Amino acid sequence: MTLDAFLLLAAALFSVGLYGALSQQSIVMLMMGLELMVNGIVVAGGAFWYYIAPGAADGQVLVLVAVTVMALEMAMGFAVVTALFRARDADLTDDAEDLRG
Amino acid sequence: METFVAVVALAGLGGALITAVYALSFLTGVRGTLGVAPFLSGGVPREHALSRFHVRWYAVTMVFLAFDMEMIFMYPWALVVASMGTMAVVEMFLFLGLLLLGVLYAWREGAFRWA
Amino acid sequence: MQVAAFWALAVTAVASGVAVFRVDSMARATFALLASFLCVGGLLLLLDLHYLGALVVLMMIMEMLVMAVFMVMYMMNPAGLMPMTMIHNGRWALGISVAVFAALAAGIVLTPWPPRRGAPPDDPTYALGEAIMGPKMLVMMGIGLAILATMIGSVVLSTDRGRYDREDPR
Amino acid sequence: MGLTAYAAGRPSALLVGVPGAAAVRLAAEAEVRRLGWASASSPASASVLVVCGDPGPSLAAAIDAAWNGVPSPRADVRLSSPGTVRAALADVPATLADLPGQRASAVTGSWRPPAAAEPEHGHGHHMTGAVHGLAMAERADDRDGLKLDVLHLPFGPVLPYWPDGLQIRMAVQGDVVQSAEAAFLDPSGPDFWDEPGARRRAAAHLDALARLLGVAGWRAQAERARLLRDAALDGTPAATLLPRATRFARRVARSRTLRWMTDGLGVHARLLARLDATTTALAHLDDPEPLPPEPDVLGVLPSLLAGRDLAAARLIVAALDPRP
Amino acid sequence: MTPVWTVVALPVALGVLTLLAASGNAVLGAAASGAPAPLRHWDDPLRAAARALVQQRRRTFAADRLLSRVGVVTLPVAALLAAVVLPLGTRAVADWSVGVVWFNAMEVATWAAVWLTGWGPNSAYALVGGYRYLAQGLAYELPHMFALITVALGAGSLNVTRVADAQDGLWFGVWMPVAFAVYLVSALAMAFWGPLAHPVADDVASGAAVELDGPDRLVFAVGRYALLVVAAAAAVPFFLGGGAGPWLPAPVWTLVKTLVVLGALLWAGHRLPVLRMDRFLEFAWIVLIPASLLQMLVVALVVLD
Repeated sequence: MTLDAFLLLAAALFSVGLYGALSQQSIVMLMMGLELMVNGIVVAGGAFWYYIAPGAADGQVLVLVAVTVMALEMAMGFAVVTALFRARDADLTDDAEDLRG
Repeated sequence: METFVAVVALAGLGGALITAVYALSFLTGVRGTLGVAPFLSGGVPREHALSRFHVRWYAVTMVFLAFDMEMIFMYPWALVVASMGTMAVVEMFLFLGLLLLGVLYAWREGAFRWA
Repeated sequence: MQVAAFWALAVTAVASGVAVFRVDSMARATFALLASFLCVGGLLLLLDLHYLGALVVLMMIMEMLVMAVFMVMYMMNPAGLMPMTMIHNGRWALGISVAVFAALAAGIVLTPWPPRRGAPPDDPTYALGEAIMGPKMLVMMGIGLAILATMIGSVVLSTDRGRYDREDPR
Repeated sequence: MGLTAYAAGRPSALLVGVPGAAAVRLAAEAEVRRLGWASASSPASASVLVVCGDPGPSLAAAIDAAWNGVPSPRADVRLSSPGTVRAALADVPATLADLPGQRASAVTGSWRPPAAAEPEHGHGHHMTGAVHGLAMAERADDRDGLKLDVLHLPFGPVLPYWPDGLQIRMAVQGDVVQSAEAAFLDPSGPDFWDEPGARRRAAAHLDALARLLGVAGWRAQAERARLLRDAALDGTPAATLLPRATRFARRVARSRTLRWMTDGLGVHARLLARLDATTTALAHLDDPEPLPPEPDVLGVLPSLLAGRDLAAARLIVAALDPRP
Repeated sequence: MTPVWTVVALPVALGVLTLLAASGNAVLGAAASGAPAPLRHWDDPLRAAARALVQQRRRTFAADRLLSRVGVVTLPVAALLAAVVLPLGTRAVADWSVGVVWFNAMEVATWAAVWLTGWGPNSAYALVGGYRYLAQGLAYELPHMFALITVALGAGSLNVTRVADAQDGLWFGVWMPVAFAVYLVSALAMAFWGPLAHPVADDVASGAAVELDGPDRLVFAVGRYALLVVAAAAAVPFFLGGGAGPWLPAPVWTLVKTLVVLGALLWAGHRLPVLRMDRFLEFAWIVLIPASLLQMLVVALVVLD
């Protein structure tokens, strides 16, 4: 129950999410990877609040912002996937790389 | 007794009761599992039901996700209104006004209708 | 007692996080991710952040159900009945994520974390409420605008028929 | 075993009506109500399958498909005439309670989809994309611009609050009906409801009202409609029948929630029309006018159902209440 | 710290009230539909439980048994865990400072329960029923949250016992009528009961519960009735002043008020047809949310002075 243990857990969740985000072909699965990464951030935020600065509520606000960012990212991600699916009838990341240089 | 120990004990008790129901059904019930077709009022299924289900209210889910994030701020706000006075109330209802604008826009765009 | 709870929740969180990308059925992947979030909610409860723990459980169940709806709607074989892999450049991704984990772990173990300043207040939720309504008010307003932008953006992107071509005016 | 006998004491009945044999169904419903049995809405929760009448070949096939879904201890009751109903249902608890017999006759095989069950002759027959013998759903265009999977759902004969013997095959994407075809499974000869008489006419309307209220989820009023129907048929004098009927009609017509749910589909107008027809029929019990022949409902049904979601589609079918 | 008697009293009380709700509903249903001798239906739930226990196990073709089992088991456990924060008279099992948020989190778990029960058996009617519950959740959840926040605002605390004690002057149900009405609607929606039983309605042959075999059906039904009991029991500390009352001791008052609210919810089940989600959802977003926000503004102004 030390700070390092919590941060290692956060790092583990972050890297599992990173693996998922990099390796998955479907945009929706890629978003699952992003969710897992933000999950790691939430753990880190809570641990920093408890072990480093419990006096101020900044750690808690960070966790709130992380949870909100995750939800808004999900909403926008699904909107993009729906628009893409309607326009191009596929949700694979390979088809969605028009912006690539 | 520690509170979360009591809660975990209650959850365990619930689980134990449920396993007891399944065990009792194994003892008193007729043996052997009946493999059946899904019930289609007498018809035969032509394909797996587990398919890409075209949900007609997907626009509502996105507006719900966004609107729901405002709940996060309202629970702590409810605690501090008594001590922080009108400033907190004005702030929160400005925040709510923003979000109701979004709901109004979604309604006008027909997001709450079945697509 | 708390240490045992911590390790149990931590191992389940990472295991279900890995399971998200191992299972075939999309519904099972979503609920593995939900299990990982519930463990993180439990961990926050262990850290005396009662409000944030209950909040993560509450918000994540709803979000994962919405996630399951979209996973099932857009994925090729939602119930995993046909075994197929949707992975591209798996090896390369594994390499990068292991490297990132090693770097982070080294950073965590090596840096001398500062000692704790101040004691946790008796009611962290009250402290959070005061912070949001006071010094952190800009955070809330900023997020409010972001939420409004998301609502309008997601409705614009996702709805096919807008207000002009209402099919059955009711 | 005490538990099996106790369970068999009040079984859960799944009633299947046969077109043309409505009299048997009415007698069976009255008997089930008298015995206080539970009414099942699907084979999983049923312990006795009651077939009211002699089904034709395709209806019998659908009934067998439902019968295979009923787990044992189970009983299959075939009723051919209203007279035999009381005796046949009386010995159902005995068959359900005899555990050794049920254990012997219990089926434990697993269902195989028909296509896969046939022997594969050559490779031509291999179904593309079949998984465990059943195809994956195919995609189709949709008014919403998203090409997603279509399920082919037959709303067939064995369903609660469903016209006897009707089967509607719907192609459904999500829960919106894309296309539908309606047909009666082996429509037989003269219908029970066609005989002249105001009582028979009122009973026909009440039977349709019961189905509509059941589909709208108001089970209490649906049962009251059935009680009124049975009272109308077995000769209750108008003095007691009319006040009960007007009270029932007023409560159903005045329900704002029902109007809110059935507005805009043409269902509420038809509901009010049927209520008026019932009360006028009961007011003039002597006139021998039979039920007016239905316009071709089956022909117009598919166009009405396309584009509606499943709940609205069921309400429309119950409001039109096609008869063979 | 939790006194041990509450840990024993909660499951016993929940079990007894669940059985009472089930048999009360059977008798009420028989009476409302004019069946002969409605009182003999008091043991219908026991007969149904016996039928479920003697029934042969049943598996649909290519079903996802793990998920459907998780869905069925989650329902009663969520009801039990939601009841953990409710005061049994004076003392709750878990007197947490965020009891209201925990109650809300546990009843949201029913979303996962019913969707999984619908998704599991690979059957079209069940799938449609499961998705209907998500549409219902999207409709009732936000007004429900606003009602709970209005209660917390009025009491200035998220602890359920303190919310109950804050109503010694005037019950919240009296001066927060809109929040109370919205809460009762969401109590019905939580347990998918009565007018909000669209996910298990008869028009798709009992929707999400169509393929449930013996013990699954029993656990699902017990979970559903337990949820209805917990929703009714939660209305007591939130809106009806908890255990406060003139002559009788606190636990008896809590029981009486719970039974009154439970009776009202059961009666509403037989008095109204089922609401279809495509019409209720638009109504909930356009009417219920602004109404509960106005209610919250009024309560905020009252709390300020």
